[in-house]
Amino acid sequence: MRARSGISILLGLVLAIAGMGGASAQQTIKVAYTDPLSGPFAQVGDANLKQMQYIIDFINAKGGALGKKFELVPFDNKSQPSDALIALKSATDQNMPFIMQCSGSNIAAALIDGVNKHNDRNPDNRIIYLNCGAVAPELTNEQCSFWHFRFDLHAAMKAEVMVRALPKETTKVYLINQDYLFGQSVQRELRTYLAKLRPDVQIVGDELIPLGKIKDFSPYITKIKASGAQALMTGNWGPDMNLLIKAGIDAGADLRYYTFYAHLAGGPTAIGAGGDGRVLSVMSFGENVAPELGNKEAEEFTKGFRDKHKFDFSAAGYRTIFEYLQAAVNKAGAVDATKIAFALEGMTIRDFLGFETTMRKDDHQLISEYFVGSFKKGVKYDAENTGLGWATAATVLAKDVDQPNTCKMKRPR
Amino acid sequence: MSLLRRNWLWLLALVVLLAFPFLFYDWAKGRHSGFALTLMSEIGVMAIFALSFNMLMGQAGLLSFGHAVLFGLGAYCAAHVVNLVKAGTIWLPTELVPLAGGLGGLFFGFVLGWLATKQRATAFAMITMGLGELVSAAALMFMGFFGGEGGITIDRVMDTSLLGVRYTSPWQVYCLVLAWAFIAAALMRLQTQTPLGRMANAARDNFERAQFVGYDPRRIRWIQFTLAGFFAGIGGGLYVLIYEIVTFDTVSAAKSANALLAVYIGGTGAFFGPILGTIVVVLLQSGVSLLSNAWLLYVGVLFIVMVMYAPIGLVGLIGLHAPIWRAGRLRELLLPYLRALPPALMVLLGFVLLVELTSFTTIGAAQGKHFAIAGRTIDTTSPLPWGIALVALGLGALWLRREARAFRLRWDALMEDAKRQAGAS
Amino acid sequence: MSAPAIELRDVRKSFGPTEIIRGVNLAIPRGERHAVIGPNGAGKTTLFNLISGRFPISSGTITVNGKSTAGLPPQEINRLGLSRSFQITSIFPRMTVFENIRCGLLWSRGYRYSFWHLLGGQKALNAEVDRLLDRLKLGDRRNVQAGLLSYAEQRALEIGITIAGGADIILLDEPTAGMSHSETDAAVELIRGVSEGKTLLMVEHDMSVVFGLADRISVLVYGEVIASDTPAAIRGNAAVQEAYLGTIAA
Amino acid sequence: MEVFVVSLLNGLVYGMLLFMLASGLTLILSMMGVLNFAHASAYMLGAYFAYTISLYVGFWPALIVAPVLCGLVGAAIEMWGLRRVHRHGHIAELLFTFGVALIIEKAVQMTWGLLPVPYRVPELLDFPLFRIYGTQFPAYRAFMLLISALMFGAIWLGLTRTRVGLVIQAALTHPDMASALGHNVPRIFTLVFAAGTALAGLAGVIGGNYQVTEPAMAFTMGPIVFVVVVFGGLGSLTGCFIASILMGLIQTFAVVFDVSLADLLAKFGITVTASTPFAEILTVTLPRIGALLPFLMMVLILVFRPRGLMGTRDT
Repeated sequence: MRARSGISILLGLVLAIAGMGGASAQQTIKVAYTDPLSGPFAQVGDANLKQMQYIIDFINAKGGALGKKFELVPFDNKSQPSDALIALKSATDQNMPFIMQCSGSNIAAALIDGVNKHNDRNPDNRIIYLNCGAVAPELTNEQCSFWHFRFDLHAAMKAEVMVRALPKETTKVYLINQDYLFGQSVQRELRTYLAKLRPDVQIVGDELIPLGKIKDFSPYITKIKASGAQALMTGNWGPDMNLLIKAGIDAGADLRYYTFYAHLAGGPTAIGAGGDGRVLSVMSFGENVAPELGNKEAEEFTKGFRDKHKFDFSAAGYRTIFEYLQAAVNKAGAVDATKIAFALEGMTIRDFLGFETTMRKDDHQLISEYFVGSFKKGVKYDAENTGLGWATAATVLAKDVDQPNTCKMKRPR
Repeated sequence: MSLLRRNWLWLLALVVLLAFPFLFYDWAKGRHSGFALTLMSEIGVMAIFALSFNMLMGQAGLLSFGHAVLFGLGAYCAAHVVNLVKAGTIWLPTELVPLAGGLGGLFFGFVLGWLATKQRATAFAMITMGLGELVSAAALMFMGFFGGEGGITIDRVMDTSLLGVRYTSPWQVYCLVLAWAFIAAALMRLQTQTPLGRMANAARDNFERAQFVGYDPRRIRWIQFTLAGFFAGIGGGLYVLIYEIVTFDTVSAAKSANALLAVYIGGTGAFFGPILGTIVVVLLQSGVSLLSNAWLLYVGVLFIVMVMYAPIGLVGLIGLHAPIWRAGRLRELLLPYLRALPPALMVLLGFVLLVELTSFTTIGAAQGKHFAIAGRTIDTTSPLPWGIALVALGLGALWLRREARAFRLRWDALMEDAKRQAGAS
Repeated sequence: MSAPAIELRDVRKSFGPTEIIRGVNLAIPRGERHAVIGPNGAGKTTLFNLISGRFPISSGTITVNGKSTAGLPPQEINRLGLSRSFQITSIFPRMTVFENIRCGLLWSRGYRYSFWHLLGGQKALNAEVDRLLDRLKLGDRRNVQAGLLSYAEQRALEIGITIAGGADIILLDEPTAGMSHSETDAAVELIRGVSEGKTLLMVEHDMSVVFGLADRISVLVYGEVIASDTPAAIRGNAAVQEAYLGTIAA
Repeated sequence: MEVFVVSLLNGLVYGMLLFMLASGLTLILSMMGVLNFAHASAYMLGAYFAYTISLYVGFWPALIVAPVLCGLVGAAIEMWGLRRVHRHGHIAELLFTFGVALIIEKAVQMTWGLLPVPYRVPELLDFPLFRIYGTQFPAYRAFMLLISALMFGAIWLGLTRTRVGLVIQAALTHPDMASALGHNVPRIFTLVFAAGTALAGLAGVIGGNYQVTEPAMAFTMGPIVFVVVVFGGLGSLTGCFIASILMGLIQTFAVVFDVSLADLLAKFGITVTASTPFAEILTVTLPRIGALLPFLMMVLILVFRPRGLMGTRDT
């Protein structure tokens, strides 16, 4: 009797595994999504996944594309390119037309390369790579690919946004960046655009730090203070940014912190109330943008997520990605990667905040408006229950970040 | 003929491995499953890597926390060589690219080995850990050799094949990996039977005694380390061919840890242990991680269970059966095993269910996933699934205890008989 | 006459402030069986450790086969033709008896650090190992893990590893310690056999073994050699009687 | 001058934090030979426990309770896990702690979520203690210094003035002799492991709000602690102390000196340009590799002096 119950449980287990792994109805348009979902960077993938899922539900409620619904299929890449490529293989095995990835330019480079080769070698089973946040400029310049579409401004554009947001009074800045490809390109681009747009600004310090190795940033703060800088500009993310800002606030340094990533999940908590009015972040979207613009529909959309998940909705901009996909699939008339890719090229869409956006044809880089948020008390929607939130300090329109590119696009015949 | 008889296991393995991917063959579309092939290629590469790690840990008693450095540097070397071949600077058949990786590994094994093998035991482990940290940091900082964050990409389709194969499909690459894995494994197996291999064992057991029979234990360690670097480099070279990219994570501590885990789980007692361990580890990481967010937890639990109850590894467990098998009475264990299976599964299921429920309520739910078993969505807020999990875990554990006791009795009796039989013959 | 097999000149050794070996002079000619005796703590094992290179000497000189061992690591002293055993059994416990002996042979047969010879195919070498095993009466334990042997068997294996390489100077540190009478007799026969035509230096507490085997005996007391002579002379030496043998007789 | 003084203070604070973490590991590693990979996990647990406790009863009780909880966790791990594994050798022990570290990390993620938690400095200490050349020195840092100094004193007294302490001291230098002293060795092992874990927990309590309390904090803190212990030398708390302070100061001062090998060569009249061989390595400035110096130093000291700075025996 007992033995039989054991066997039936075993059967259940097998079925469970088969049920999870097996494909459900082919009626959906599958988007493979790969980011770290476990390990030390799990929060990145986790936060994205939540927000993406909400957006997909929203898009599907509006009819999906060609009568089919979008479905997100997550793959854990553990921040490793090899695992991302295994995910790519999995996606192509199941004939998924899209693979999406948001975090890590190393993984993005691997995916672009992998997708190019796969599509060359398997013309009957192609896949499009949607880049939702890997921002190395190379990816849409030297390494640009017909199959790669980037839906976030790249580091050079963000650098320009940051420089444009720098107030007139600020004339002395200090640069700190992480010592790897991304940090080095942020460093380079900040220098370029400071020289171009703000020749009056003097760079009093320029520093590279080893990635994720520094536990105490106080010595840097000492150095920065000694240099007389008024603002610190950094592309740091994760602990390298949190600890840097924390150390600055602790030492009572009179600085403004211009960051790329302070608004992402975990940042506001780590910075805390001490960062009031000091920390600025370059962002594609902030929850207070909609109420500030008086856009009720967008505010409702954002609030819906907050109410549902008790979690900030910093990535509402991803909605634009799926609106592009929806339009492109409808325009292509079939779930076919090649056709969809051609449909996406040069497409323009008015995003949910009401700004014009374009998927540039030459390099497959999205050109959209961008914001600089300031971490402040007294905003409508606060971040991570800190009582402080991101107020829009500057809005940079798409035309202002429309930087030239060096891409030589090769299109399939 | 005797060669065939002696090596039948290798041949059988080869045939099985060649046939295995066809289980996943998509007959409707007429193509192999890229996922399955890549995963199996990964197993092949990691098996070479684990075996080379075992040349240090199992054979020479050297615990390295930086073995991936040799693997990764070999991979970088192979990648640069491929790019040179592609550019027409040098000529090398695609089939021999792993050898280029091996030579790279050999070189760095020699250089880094000079530092690391000055010490043994914990000091050796710590030096390798330091070297691992330094090299992985350097891999991000120096663009010239490491290509920075983006790594070095290659195109394996070089048209320099000796066999006229273009290596466009994963299947062709898989066959190449298989061939190299067999060559490397055979070489490493033979290496254990050479004077150096034996003296590595000797120095592991008693390094002082090795000195007094004329050997310099440090020299033994150094050469062994260099050779292990060679084989790790071969693995790296194959890695490059599979993924066509090599990035800094190939030299990372996590990769080194993987080898350690594979070797320990498989067992150092027998040559094939690390291969077995690799299969388990890769399937856990690449297979289970697709199914569950909590896979790291399962890895952790697996280690603890292995370390506490089966420190001899999987091959050790299998090896325990040898006397009974020789006595020809293995069949009598079948029933006790079958009886223990349901409660064991019950415990497993209860545990997995519990972990998944917890993980789901705390993390997964917000990601918009549905917790589904056999297509039916389970409501994680209702007490029913939690109750089932707890009951399964509790009852299963009690039941397993009982069966384990019965099993133990049967096992001891059989062992006793087997011993007597062996003594009599 | 060629140089002595082992020659110690004013050898001293200190551990911290304590001087354990205090100016030992000793010359052992080729082919001699020489025993070192002395009370516990006299420094006999330390002396062995100095000669075999396990510890560096503080001052003085040691020559082995006419060459100074100053600064040489143990393996190089071994390669001069000197091999030693240990008081506390020192074998390769996780390897088989056969492999233990073979490890003792490899260097002297010129295999060095080879990773291109397959040992299975070295017929002559393996036959030599088997011959030695038979001589050690370990032939039927050939494939047993050395760590599982009985104590007496492990001692025999220890001697086997020591002599396997064919060194012409053999140092044995208390080879019969902890053995029963019958085991001791067997060990003495073994030692007598394997040291035929070689130089033997041994530390031993069992006086019957010492007087049965040694051609000459040195008495070490508090780090100094107080006498070095034939067994008969040592037996009659008053100073030795007083310092050492007397206490045993009493 | 002002940079020097401020850097010195910061280096001290960081060094003392390292010491709190490393002292426990020194005890465990020297005495039990266990390369405890879960040590940094205890640091993380300490921070999270303190966060939760401080939500309900405030920071001050947490300062006591959280380390005690960590110690209990440590004792449990030792009694029901490590002790069984001990006879299988050091690699088994190491893997066991590795498994424990994985489980703790996942458990923390499942309990407190993936994001950092707002574990803050208590208000009582949230003010600048003094200003030095215009830079504030937060009172909390002084408090950290105080706690770690107190802890150092307590350990030192415990080891030199109590019976158990003397036995532990003896066992530190001669671990194989511990059983010969006629003491209940398993109990002492449990005690040492629990105490070491509690110390790491204490470090977590005061370090968690100084840094950021998040699930990856164990992962990032892990290696450096090993470096300190090995560099200081096995069996020597003093060595561990010196190594901690040294590592703290080195990392702090490395930031200050903006020099590279190329600058050094320039002094000898050799100019490094982009075409010079190894130009990439030669032009790396000290601040860029400051955080890697501890690893470099560890490798070098182990190669040339395997007992570490003040160790009583080889590592």
